[in-house]
Amino acid sequence: MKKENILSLKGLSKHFGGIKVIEDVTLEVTVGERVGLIGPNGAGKSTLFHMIAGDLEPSGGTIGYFNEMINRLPNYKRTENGIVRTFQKNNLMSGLTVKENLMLVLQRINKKHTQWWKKANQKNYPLLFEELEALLQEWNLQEYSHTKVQDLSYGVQRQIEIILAIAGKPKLLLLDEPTAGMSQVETDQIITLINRLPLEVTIMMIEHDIEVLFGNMDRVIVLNAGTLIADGSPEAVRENPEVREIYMGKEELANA
Amino acid sequence: MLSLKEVHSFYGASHVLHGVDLEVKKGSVVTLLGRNGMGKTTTIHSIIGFVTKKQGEIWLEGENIISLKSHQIAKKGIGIVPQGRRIFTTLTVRENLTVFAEQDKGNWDLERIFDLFPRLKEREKTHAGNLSGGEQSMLSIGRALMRNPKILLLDEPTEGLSPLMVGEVMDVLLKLKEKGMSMLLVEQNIATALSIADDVYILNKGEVVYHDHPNELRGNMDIAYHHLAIS
Amino acid sequence: INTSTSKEKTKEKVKDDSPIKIGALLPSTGVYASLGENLLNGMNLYFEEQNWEVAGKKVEIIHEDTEADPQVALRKLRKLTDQDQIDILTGPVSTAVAYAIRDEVDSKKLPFLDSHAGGNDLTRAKRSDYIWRSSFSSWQIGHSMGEWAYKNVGKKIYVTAADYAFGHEVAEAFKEAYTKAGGEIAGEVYPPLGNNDYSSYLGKMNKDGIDGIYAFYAGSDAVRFVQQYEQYGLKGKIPLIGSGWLTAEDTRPQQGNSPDGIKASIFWDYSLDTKENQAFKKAYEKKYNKRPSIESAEGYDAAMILAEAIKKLKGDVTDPDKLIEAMSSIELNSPRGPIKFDKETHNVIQNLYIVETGIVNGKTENKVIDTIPQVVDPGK
Amino acid sequence: MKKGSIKGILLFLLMVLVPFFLSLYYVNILSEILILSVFALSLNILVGQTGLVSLGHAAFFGAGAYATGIAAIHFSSNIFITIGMGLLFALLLALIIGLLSTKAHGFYFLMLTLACSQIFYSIVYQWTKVTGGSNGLSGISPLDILAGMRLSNQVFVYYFILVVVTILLLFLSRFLRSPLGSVFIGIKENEERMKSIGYNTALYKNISFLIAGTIGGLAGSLYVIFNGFISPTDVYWTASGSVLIMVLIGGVGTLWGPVIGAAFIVILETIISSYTDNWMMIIGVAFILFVIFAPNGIVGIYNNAKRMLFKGQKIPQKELNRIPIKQQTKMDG
Amino acid sequence: MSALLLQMMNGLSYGFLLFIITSGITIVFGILGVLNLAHGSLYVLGSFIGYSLIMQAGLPFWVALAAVPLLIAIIGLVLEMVLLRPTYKMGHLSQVLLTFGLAYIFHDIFSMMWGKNILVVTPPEAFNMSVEIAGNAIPAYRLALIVIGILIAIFLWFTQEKTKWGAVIRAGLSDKEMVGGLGVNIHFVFTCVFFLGSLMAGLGGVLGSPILGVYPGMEFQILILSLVVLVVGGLGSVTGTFIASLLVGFVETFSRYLVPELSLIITFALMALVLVVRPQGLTGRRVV
Ligand SMILES: Nc1ncnc2c1ncn2[C@@H]1O[C@H](COP(=O)(O)OP(=O)(O)OP(=O)(O)O)[C@@H](O)[C@H]1O
Ligand SMILES: Nc1ncnc2c1ncn2[C@@H]1O[C@H](COP(=O)(O)OP(=O)(O)OP(=O)(O)O)[C@@H](O)[C@H]1O
Ligand SMILES: [Mg+2]
Ligand SMILES: [Mg+2]
Repeated sequence: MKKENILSLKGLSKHFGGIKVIEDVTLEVTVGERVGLIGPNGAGKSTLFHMIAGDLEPSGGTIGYFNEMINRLPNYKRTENGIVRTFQKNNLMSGLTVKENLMLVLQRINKKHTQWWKKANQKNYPLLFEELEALLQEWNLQEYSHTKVQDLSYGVQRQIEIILAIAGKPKLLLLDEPTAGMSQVETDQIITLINRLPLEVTIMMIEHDIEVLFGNMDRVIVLNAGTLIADGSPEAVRENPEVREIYMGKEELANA
Repeated sequence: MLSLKEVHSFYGASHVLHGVDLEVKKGSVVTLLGRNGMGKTTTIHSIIGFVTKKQGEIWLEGENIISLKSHQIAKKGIGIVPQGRRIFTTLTVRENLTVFAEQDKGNWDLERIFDLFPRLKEREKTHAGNLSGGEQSMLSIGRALMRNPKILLLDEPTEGLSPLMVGEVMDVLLKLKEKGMSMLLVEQNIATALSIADDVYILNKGEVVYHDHPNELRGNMDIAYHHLAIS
Repeated sequence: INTSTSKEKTKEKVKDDSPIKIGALLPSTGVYASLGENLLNGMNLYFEEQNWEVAGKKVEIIHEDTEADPQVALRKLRKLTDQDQIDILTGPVSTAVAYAIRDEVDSKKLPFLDSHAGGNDLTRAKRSDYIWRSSFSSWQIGHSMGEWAYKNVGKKIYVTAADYAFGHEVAEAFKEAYTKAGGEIAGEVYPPLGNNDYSSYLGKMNKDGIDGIYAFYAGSDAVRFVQQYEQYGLKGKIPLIGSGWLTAEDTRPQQGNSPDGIKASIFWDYSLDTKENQAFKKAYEKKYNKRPSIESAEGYDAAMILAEAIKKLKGDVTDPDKLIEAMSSIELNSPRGPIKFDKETHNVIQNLYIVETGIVNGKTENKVIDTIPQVVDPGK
Repeated sequence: MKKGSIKGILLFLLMVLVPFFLSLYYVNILSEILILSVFALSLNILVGQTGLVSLGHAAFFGAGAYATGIAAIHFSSNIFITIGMGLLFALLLALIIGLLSTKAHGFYFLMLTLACSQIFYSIVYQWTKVTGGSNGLSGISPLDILAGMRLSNQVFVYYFILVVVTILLLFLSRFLRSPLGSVFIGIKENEERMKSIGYNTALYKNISFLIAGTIGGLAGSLYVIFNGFISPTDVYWTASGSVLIMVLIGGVGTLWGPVIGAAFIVILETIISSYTDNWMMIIGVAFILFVIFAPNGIVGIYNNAKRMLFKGQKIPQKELNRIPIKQQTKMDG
Repeated sequence: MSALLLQMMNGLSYGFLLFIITSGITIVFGILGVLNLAHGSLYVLGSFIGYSLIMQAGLPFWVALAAVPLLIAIIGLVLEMVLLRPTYKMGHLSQVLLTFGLAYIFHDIFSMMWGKNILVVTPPEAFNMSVEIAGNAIPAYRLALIVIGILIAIFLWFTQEKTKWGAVIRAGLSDKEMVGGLGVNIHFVFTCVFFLGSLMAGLGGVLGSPILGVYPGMEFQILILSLVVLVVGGLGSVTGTFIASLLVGFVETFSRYLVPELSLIITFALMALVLVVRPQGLTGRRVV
């Protein structure tokens, strides 16, 4: 039996003034799929994420989420419904500590965020704090718990960026270059954790690190100048001459 | 050309660099490796003067620049491609490239940058804040080149670039090296880093834990992984 | 708990030699700062002439800055009564302040001589046994010009005033008197207080078939209005009349020659040729090295009235009712002419003068051209 | 019991005893400080918590004050009914202004609130029949707490205000650190990201605005009960400016900062202006000294001093409380 | 018809007066990101010193017009270097508070030095008359202001748009540290901008005083007016301020003429309207 579609884009396009950044993209993603998204710089990958997450309004076409048309849904509602994203450029509550950043996600997931009558401390919210501890442990970040995000190194900030999304219990997780700026060790860690996510979580990931991408995704989509030029298994895409031409560097070609 | 002696750096009360020694010889490329949060960026920032609370000596062509302001340091011929790109979002692409340019000092000019990154030419009049991540990286590199520096500090310059572009950028860096430009390169991709380096330093918790010729490392990747994985 | 007001405590100090304390609630900052300064100068001048001694007792003025802000004024009033334990209160410039402190003054039975604030209601609906006014009511200012304007200026007049309670009250009083005399109001316009460009309002007034413009403006408004009245070509075409503040002693120097020909009604003017006024002017100029203004005269008069009342009581001001009693029956010739209190309304009864501005030795000077004797506020 | 709450109770008892020791003048000043504290506390919810720097907060003060005053003159002499009217009116006004202005950011927000409050000011100023125009609304008599119990005396008024302020502080001390409170802080830090992690920031900004506006209205109501009058001066933008300064000087985003700021300004202004006409200059110098040497306000000075004294103990260092006046919204590149 | 023409001229001249007054604050806020609440004070200081030079020392108007702005600019320079500089790293609110403190200090200096009365400067002899246009008298000085306003606008527009300076300053706004890293002394640039902004304030002070007069307390009026124009125009662009000045000038003039009761509200209503419809001001650019 074919799995249910979690995301279906039909004729999606985005224009900025005269510039056509996304042109007529049609795409379906089924529940639980792990989809990689590659393409040259400026191909429109991030723009596509912006539109799916509701941070940009499409110029044309529709975005379907399960069986619903969500074009008009504001971004925070989409997040509530399970579409959670990370940003290519760190975008955090940088004056707050790591703990406070994570808490903001955890309390919303647990529907505690409208409570105003008690202080948000361990005594009043033991469960939240348990979850928090677990997260910090999992990512090895206990020592930074009380550090302001702006005082962290770039790479650690990127980690927080990703944790914020994963902690948000996504159904559709959009990762925009999660391992950029991460050292080898951290990259491995992130990949492990992503792979450990429940199977029903659908993942779309933009990534320029070919090894990471081809090694972990079920399917790879290639975007060039706003249009889909390839869509298939990692192996198939890797062999695609057009993709090699516009995307891969010499080294990768040599490796392949 | 550039050498750091016993450099200690601080953010407020927190002590981040614990006596870093490092040398970039004229015309050579030094790469700085290390896990996240180990002090690579802090090292770069200490050199260019973004970090002001520091001790030790930083010698640039026979002059100790540790207490100079960053604009004075930059004027001495240091170019920087910072981490996170830090392009000026409210300026157009062209302005980003030209406003700080010092074209009389060398032969990088707008035309050559546009040849190198055709993408930027297409986006010439766009506000840089609207560029894609990779385009911003190109812009940041272009901006540094336009100043025709004697020494380049590159903090993960290839971040966000497609493999094809990474190749192109590395080619350019190699050519620059051939022409005698000195570089300090922070890079996460070890293979990329080693392909150009004359010298490798590995930082751990603000200290240099490994320093050798890249060939040694290439021959014995275990050492690298060993130093890079401990924390 | 110490809930008593200070008055009970002061009862004990009947016959000691502690000075009589007069609280002066006057602004020294904010928009009315210069008025407050002049009022205080006037008072200081009078008491200095008396060597700060009346009926054998020392007199002391305790000045507090109201900033022309009712909230601050009330705070300062409480300081004056509770901390300084003043015997008499005088001031303020702003009517809003006068209204704001009215209840507190009334309930504390503090004798209060209003030396400037002219809001009609203070001696009408908000009348209090302890509040008397030696300055003027806005009705007196506006009304006095009405009939005179009909007889001497023309049958059709345009009315303009700054858009605040006082401006409206003056304009109302003028309209009332003027229409009663038979005149017709050609139109009216009320620019905001502190307006800086009157060009469009002047354009509105610049109509054919108008005999005059009645304007109530003071301070910076008066300077700008009168100047722009000339610049936009209305001078020489439509006569301008108004209240004395339009061409007041301290505004005219800034207006250049523009005020030439303006006629205004006011209760005191520098040019008033009486014995008392000559003496006052001379003393004031000697002490302060500048001409007195309307407010200087008000301050001087208020001080004089208080001194007379104290004299009547032989220096014993501990009983507020007696003090009020003594003050209310005072009649005297002040620099502005004969004044007395209306026992019914507690407002002053005084002459109003029509002054005309002319040019003498290249500078503008006012001249009294008519007198409207002993104007009484109707009290409702 | 925790150290904090013991200190709080002691402070409360001290405040209760004040009228037994000090003269009425000081009691009145304290009342005024408490009222302005309420005002400053309310603004701090916007400025310190949500990062919305408003220069129009006096509108709510005025709304509460005028509604209470008018109700007291025309409808009822019961204190709760009249205060209720004040709160209701302030709430409605906050709803309108909030809907209009929370869409704008940073400096534009500041100017929008300024514009709205100036429009409110003009209405108050020109609607003479109802509000008394420039002369203000005066002659508001003391109100009843219960039938037969009248706040006829300044000391009673003081106690009433003290109780209200205490309740408000108790409420705020929980509220500001509650989950909802942290949502506001998140919005201050990065509104875009808050949306992306699933918060309807427009809604929360409006809620913050409503709470702040209503409590601002409460301050106005108390003010009318205390002084028996209200005038347009208290609605003018300078009033908004001075309450903003109280918050900044006291310590933005802290619980006690606004209270201390209110006390500081009132005391400074009252004392200095009795001695010199040039008090504005002295206050101006004080501002500048604060900005340069104590950017975290009086609470910041206190915390620093504490840290110096107890160097050995670990007291978490509070960093500069920077409030961004953002010029443009940003998004991922 | 002629009444309408007159109001048009009034709107135009008032608009240019606004532009001259507000251009200084535009430069400093729009470009430097410093909300200079002492702008009104610098303006008023210019007026007062102008008054002293022209009316008390008897110097010709033109001398004051040259000397005063320079003097104010130097005062601004000192203020920037001594007081403002330490606050750049502390965020915008600190500067608001600091410059507000300055405004308070200036306020008292004014009343100590020049008293509390309104003072007016007479316009230069050549312009101290009215010109007849289509049957309406219009003060010649106001016509002169229109010309001066146009010159200032061109000068500022050129500096901001056509020289590299404008771009450096905009860059500094988004990332000061990085500008330093590229070899530009951003503090020096900021000082220059503040110098220029103060220069404009002084110029406005001298030019405005024959029409508006000057008195302590006026600085706050000027300040609010400037802020309104600044915001309506959209922060930072000279073009925006120029358009906004004329717009506010026209709207105010005509509302006074047509609905005088509303004139108090109308400017703020205009500002609110512009911001609700276009939260970035008229010409503000939206960077997405
Ligand atoms: N607001 C905008 N106005 C104009 N052009 C824009 C805007 N936003 C994006 N673009 C353009 O759209 C193109 C696609 O951008 P996008 O960020 O989607 O690329 P990308 O595929 O994510 O590239 P990268 O791999 O470099 O991150 C870029 O060329 C960019 O310049
Ligand atoms: N502004 C700051 N204030 C306080 N601590 C800081 C600040 N910036 C960085 N740090 C700390 O300094 C240490 C070194 O950071 P740095 O940015 O130099 O690391 P890095 O090696 O460049 O890491 P990455 O690979 O993640 O970029 C980290 O522990 C970080 O938390
Ligand atoms: Mg991208
Ligand atoms: Mg780094």
